[in-house]
Amino acid sequence: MNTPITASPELGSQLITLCAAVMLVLQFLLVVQRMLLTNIRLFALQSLMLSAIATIVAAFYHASHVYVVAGLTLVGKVFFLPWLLNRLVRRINITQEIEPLLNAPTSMLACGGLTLLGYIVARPFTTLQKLGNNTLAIAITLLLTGFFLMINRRKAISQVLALLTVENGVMLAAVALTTYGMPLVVELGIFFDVMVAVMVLGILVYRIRESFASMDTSKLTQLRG
Amino acid sequence: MNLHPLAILLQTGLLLALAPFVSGVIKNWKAKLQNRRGPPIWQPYLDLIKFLGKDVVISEHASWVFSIAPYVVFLTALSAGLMVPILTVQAPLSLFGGALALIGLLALGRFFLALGGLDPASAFGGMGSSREMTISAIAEPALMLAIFTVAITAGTTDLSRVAAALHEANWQLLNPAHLMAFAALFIVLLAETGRVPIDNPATHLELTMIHEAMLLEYSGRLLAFMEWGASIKQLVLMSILVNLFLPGTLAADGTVAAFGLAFLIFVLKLLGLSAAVVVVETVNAKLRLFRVPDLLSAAFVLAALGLLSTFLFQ
Amino acid sequence: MPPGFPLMSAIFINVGLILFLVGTVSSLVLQRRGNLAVAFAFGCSGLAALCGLTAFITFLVAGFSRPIPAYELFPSLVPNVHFSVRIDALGAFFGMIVSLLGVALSVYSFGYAKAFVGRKNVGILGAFFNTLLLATTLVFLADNAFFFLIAWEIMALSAYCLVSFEHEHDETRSAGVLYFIMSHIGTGCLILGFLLLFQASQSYGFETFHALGDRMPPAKRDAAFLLFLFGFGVKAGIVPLHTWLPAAHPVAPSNVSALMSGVIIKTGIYGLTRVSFDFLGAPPNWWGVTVLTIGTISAVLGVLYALMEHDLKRLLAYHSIENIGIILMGLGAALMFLHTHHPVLAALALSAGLYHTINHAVFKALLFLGAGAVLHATHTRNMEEMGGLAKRMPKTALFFLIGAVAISALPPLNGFVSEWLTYQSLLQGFGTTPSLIRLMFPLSGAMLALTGALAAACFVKAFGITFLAQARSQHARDAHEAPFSMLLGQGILTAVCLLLGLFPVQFLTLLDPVTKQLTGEVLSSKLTAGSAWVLSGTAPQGGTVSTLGITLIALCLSSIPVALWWLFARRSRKRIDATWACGQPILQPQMEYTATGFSKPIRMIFKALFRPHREVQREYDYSPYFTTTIRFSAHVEEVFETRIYRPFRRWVWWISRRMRALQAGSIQAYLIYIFLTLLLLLFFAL
Amino acid sequence: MLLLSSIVMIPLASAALCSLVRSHRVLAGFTIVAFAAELALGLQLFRRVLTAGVVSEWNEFFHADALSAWMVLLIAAVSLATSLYAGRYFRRDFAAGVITTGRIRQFFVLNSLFAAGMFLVVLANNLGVMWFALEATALASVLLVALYNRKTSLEAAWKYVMLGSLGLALALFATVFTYAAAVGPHPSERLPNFNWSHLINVAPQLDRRLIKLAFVFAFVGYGTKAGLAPMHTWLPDAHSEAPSPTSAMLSGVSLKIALYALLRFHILTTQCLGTHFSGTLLLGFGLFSMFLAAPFILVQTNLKRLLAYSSLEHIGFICAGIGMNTPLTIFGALLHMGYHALTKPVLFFAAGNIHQTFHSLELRVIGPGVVKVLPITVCLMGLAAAAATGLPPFGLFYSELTVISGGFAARQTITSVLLLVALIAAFCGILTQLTRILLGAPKVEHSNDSKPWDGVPAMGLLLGALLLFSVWLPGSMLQLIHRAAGIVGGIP
Repeated sequence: MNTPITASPELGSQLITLCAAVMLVLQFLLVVQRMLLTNIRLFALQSLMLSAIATIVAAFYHASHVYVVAGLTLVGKVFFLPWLLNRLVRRINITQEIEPLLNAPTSMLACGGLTLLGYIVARPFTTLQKLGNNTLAIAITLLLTGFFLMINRRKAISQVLALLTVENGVMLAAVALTTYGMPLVVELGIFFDVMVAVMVLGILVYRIRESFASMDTSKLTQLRG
Repeated sequence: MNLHPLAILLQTGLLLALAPFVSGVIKNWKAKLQNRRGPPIWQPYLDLIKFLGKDVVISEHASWVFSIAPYVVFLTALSAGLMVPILTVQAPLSLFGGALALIGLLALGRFFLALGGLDPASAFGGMGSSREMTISAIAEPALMLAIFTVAITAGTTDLSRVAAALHEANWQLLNPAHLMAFAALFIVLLAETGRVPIDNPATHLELTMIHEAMLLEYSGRLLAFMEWGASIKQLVLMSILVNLFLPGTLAADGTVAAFGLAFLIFVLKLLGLSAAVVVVETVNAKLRLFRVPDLLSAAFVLAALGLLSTFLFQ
Repeated sequence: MPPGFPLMSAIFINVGLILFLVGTVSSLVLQRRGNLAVAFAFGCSGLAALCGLTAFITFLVAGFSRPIPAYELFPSLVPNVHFSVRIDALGAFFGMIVSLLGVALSVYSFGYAKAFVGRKNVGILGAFFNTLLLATTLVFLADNAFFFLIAWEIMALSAYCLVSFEHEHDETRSAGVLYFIMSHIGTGCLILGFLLLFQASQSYGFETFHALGDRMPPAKRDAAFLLFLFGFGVKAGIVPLHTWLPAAHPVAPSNVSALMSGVIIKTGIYGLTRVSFDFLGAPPNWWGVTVLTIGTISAVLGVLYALMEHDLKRLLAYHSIENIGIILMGLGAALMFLHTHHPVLAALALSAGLYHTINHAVFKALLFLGAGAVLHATHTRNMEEMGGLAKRMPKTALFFLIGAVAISALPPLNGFVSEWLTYQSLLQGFGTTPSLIRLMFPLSGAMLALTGALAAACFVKAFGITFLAQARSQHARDAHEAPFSMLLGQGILTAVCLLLGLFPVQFLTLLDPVTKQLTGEVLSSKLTAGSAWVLSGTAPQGGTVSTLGITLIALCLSSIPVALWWLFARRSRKRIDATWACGQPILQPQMEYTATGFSKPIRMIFKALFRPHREVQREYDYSPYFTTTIRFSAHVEEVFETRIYRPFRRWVWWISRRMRALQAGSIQAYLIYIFLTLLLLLFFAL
Repeated sequence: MLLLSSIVMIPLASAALCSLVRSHRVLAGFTIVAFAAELALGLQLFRRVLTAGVVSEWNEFFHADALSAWMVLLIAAVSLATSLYAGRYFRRDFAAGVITTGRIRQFFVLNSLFAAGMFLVVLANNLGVMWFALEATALASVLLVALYNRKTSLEAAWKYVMLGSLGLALALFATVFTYAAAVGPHPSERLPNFNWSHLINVAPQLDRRLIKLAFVFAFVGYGTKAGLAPMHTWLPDAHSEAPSPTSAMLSGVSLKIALYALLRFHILTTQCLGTHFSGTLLLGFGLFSMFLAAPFILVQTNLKRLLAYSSLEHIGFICAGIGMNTPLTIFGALLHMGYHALTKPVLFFAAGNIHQTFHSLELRVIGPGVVKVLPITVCLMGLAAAAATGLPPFGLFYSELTVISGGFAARQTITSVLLLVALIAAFCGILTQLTRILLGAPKVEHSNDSKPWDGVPAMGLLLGALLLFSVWLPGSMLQLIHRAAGIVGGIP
């Protein structure tokens, strides 16, 4: 290991693991929580953890450009997106998710299974991850549970949220696996993409709400065969 | 080998002369067997002459096909007859065609006969043609298979060569293949010449007649040639039977004596066969049309057995 | 043979091909000006066919048994594809057939297509007519599998467009689709077959395919044979792959029906011959047995179904199936003889088959042209509405009658000659093998006899009901004779029928190169007994026949009736009078025998096959004994359609409908698909 | 001159310009000029690549090899045809009052962005940038799909964007894993080089398990975007609801661009793990897509969905051809890409004309006898359909036969047979359906089309090119495709 490390890497690693674990917990809460506004807040917190991880990486490993990532995440995913979604929710005044396909206990069970799967998938790569333990596992779990969340929810907004948690998972993986995150240009590109994506989704959600008088995506079944 | 004009003329004359005689004989003997006096044996000759002289009445709906049909029937039967060995092993026209050509020519005649039956737009003619074509169609395989049986043993479809081959092979008749083929051909003969139990040449009852139904609208010389052609066809088929299955007696050389002898024996054989036909016609009733296939398929099976036995006993 | 002779025919062929192209383009360009388009299209096709005819006949006369070196029609700019053609005896023989028909049909079409001018776009008709002829010629000339398949598919495509020319009728559209689908499935089999050869030889060239089968593993060889049998069998319309044929041929314009029944289905025969005699090497016994069996079955069933038809063109289409069967009998026997190493007999059976191929092409085309003329005059294909046409269109009637006699294999016409050859080969086949297999020969011979007799019955019905007696409908009553060009087209084919019938020995010399190429034997010398006018079976003392002789003798004998007339009937008069109508005042057309009635005995005898069912509706005023009107209709069941094709089609639709449930519109379901795929692959990967 | 960057910039510029003008004609004019220029540049690039082998700019930010050049050509050609068609198409829509000027401008802007994104995908050297560009195309096309703002189009757009961005998230995972593999086990101060041109050289040294995992994610992710079954479910919805020009773009190139991205990973994987793993996946899912498409075609009730499923079948064929992984099959597959890109837009344009005439896409409503109403459109559509079902003399017959015979030559007999069976099944479906609507006599009397030549230039351009290249493949183009096939086949 020829990595020049000044501050104690263990500490950083510990902190990162902690934050990652918190992200996972938040994800689980998202799965069971049905109030939309709460969901949005939970997502904001999750993103906050993500930016925290980025900051830690930047601080402990002198990767100055990762600060930028952290900052962007903070601005975009902790403040801007939640604000945007809040506005949307208030505009189309829908407060809570209708009954999901699977009820809470079952979904918890399913997510547990998916977590297990995430660990199985990630196990071969434990040697590869430089920061924290099992962050990769958590990242993959975030992906799978986010996926599950998308399937399980019927409101357009909560599906968007689920998609965003998947994005968080990607970021986590990027940080966890690759020390310094991706090249800055890529990070920026990805970040702005997510922004645009959410706006597009917002527009669509709004239009759907207008023309269908509902946001229940399971009602969108005109196109068949 | 080449053609002898004399032989052709002779055999043509023989066919023309002998054909009405055979039908006359059969009519007469049948009557006798049924305790009737019946028409004299030469009655058919008188009929022909009478018909030839009479006016012709043609249906208003008929077309040219109606008027040419009798000549086609007559000529095909006649030229088919020239391919059959009657007095000598060497048939005058065997070079121009054997069994297959003969069957073909008879079929051509039947083709036009049936058309002639349809042409006057009467229901009877159509009925007759339909039945005629049906029966001949299901008779055909038996006929062909029987011919094949003989032809295979002789290795040729040329009737003269077949006769010759059987001539040399001493007394082939005991060969089971030949017996069965003979039986099959006999049934086919009954069918082709419109005899009981397939058809009744004597009847004019609308729903039972077949051959007569087609002739219903014919008159005068057209009728004459139709009748004559039919009887020639009957003679041809009979002489195939008698000469292929009892060939021993055909004239070996060209001397007049030999010819005379052969002629006498030939006539005797014909009379024998006619007697058989008469007996069959008398002791059997006419079959329903849809029972005829059973009889003919029996003939087919016989021929097939014959074929099988050539296969087995070689 | 003079040198540079192949060059000559090559030049002629190129000119012909170019003319076909010119015809296509010009008739497309002129489609707005109907008559002009007709003139250009069929003028070009006629000339082109004439060029082809000269080329192929000169080639065959010169007797090149070995192919002349292949040359590129035009340089290909796509890799692995070479538009190279070569003329060899087999290709030339079939090319001769297509060119011959091309000439007659073009002449006929001048008058026939005029009827469409203004009603439909004749430009399209002419264009695809030329394309079809072009593609078919190229099929016979192609020198590699790639080019062959291209020509083959273009042929199918243009045939489809011609079949659906009158696409306003639903029947036409569905028939076209059925045809194209089955032909495409067949093409798929051909592709696979050729690819198996390609796998063995790493090349597409027909040169390299020659006798390739001997170097292939037996399993693959048999697989290739079966694939080819299926693929070419679909095109040829063998039972049970025939269902498209009676659907597609009748609905096409009659000149096209003639072309399809005459030539297009023969491309299947060509392919089968090419493959099994040229490519696949020494055949195992079961190939021949299979082909012979299929041939026999097709012949009998084809004619039986034909008898049940009262649609004139469907009847003719079914007869194509029958005749394909007869051709295949010859080919199958030839394969069996090759297996038992009797090259001469193989040559005999092969030439029987090929002879029947050209015969069928000629008289079937003739009959379809006749049917076209009748259709043109009466605007119906239903024989029950015809009758009495012999008086209104005598020339057409005469031509049709000659065609009917020929197809019924009656002497002295060409159908008789080729079936006579088939009989001869079957007869002598009995001696070729000691095994029980040899019983097949006489039995299939008997079936051939049955076929012939039934065909005769069928054409008595076809001609008798259509042309004889009195007209059954107003259409038939005001029918009129066809225009000159249509009569000329039929006349040409009639003349060819007579020539092929009366001068078989002379024609057989044209087949020598083919038999030499495929079996190594030259036949015509062995087939003449003494004089050049007598045809003989090859065996030391096989039968002999001389159609010309029979005709002459019959002519001589006709002096007898004349003489008798002079003797007895000089003074007798001829009277026209009404037919006896059982005492009714006048004979109504309804009292005539109908086509359905004519074939009823056969329907009853073979009811196990036909499963006939009838509907009778009678109306009466006061007592059921005095019926005022009675309506009778009889149907037969087409076993293959109802027992194989329809259930299969239903099954496919059922499956497809079921599968649509996958795309039910719920995004959750779609997400689940992706999710499951991901999980699956994760397991697969780790 | 900066070739690659200008290729990416020109569409952006035209997008910017389009956002300023209002006149429909000017909008169309701008895009036509722009894409004509693109085509010219594409040919230029094609020449440069043939001579230089690889072209790169901005210290390798842009990077073009034979494969990219081939793609650039396809995109440029299809975009040009689309902009040729779009102007007239929207003018008719506007006249019919189904669409506002604002939306029309929106279309032209987004269309240019869409194209720009695709150009960036094929020219980007950095896998991350490639991902970013692909996401950009996805977003642009989503708004295009939703352009008409009908209920159904919104539904389609929603499904498209959800599934699409989910797939792209997965693809992003793949990118991250690849990057991790590039970083390697020994983290160092300097950022590792994440450029394709670098990766492909170090591929054999990369961590095998990571690459494998990356490929799985890339396969599902980019596969979703490329419409491989069973991730294809958004495809028929989007294709049928988008305005016809967009459907043409989606089916003509967009699917193939996603496939291109997938191929990059495939190449990497083959370099690292050998051909077996990724090849098998491509082959299996390709075949699955083909066999899934056939029954849906057979019982389809909507014209554009029918065409969409046929695209699914073609994509499946291309994947299978590449998956068989012999030089001949890959060559055939790439060629097939090209021919399909020239064929499918024609069908969608024709469908557009039919839609505007009959105001419906339901086969039942269009009913029999379109040929009587729109003779020219139907004629061209028939030709294109014949081509799409692989009938000669069109090139797809040739490319299909090449792939299948390649399979035979490589003793992959069963696979080839399956391919052929699927092709025939699709043929039967398309023939049955199109005959049902195109031919025959119309049920109700439609007013014969007033402007029969609408859209003919675009269709004529593509069909002409198709016919030309069916009988004449220039040696240089062959060389290009062969090189591209070499790249895909892993021959450096």
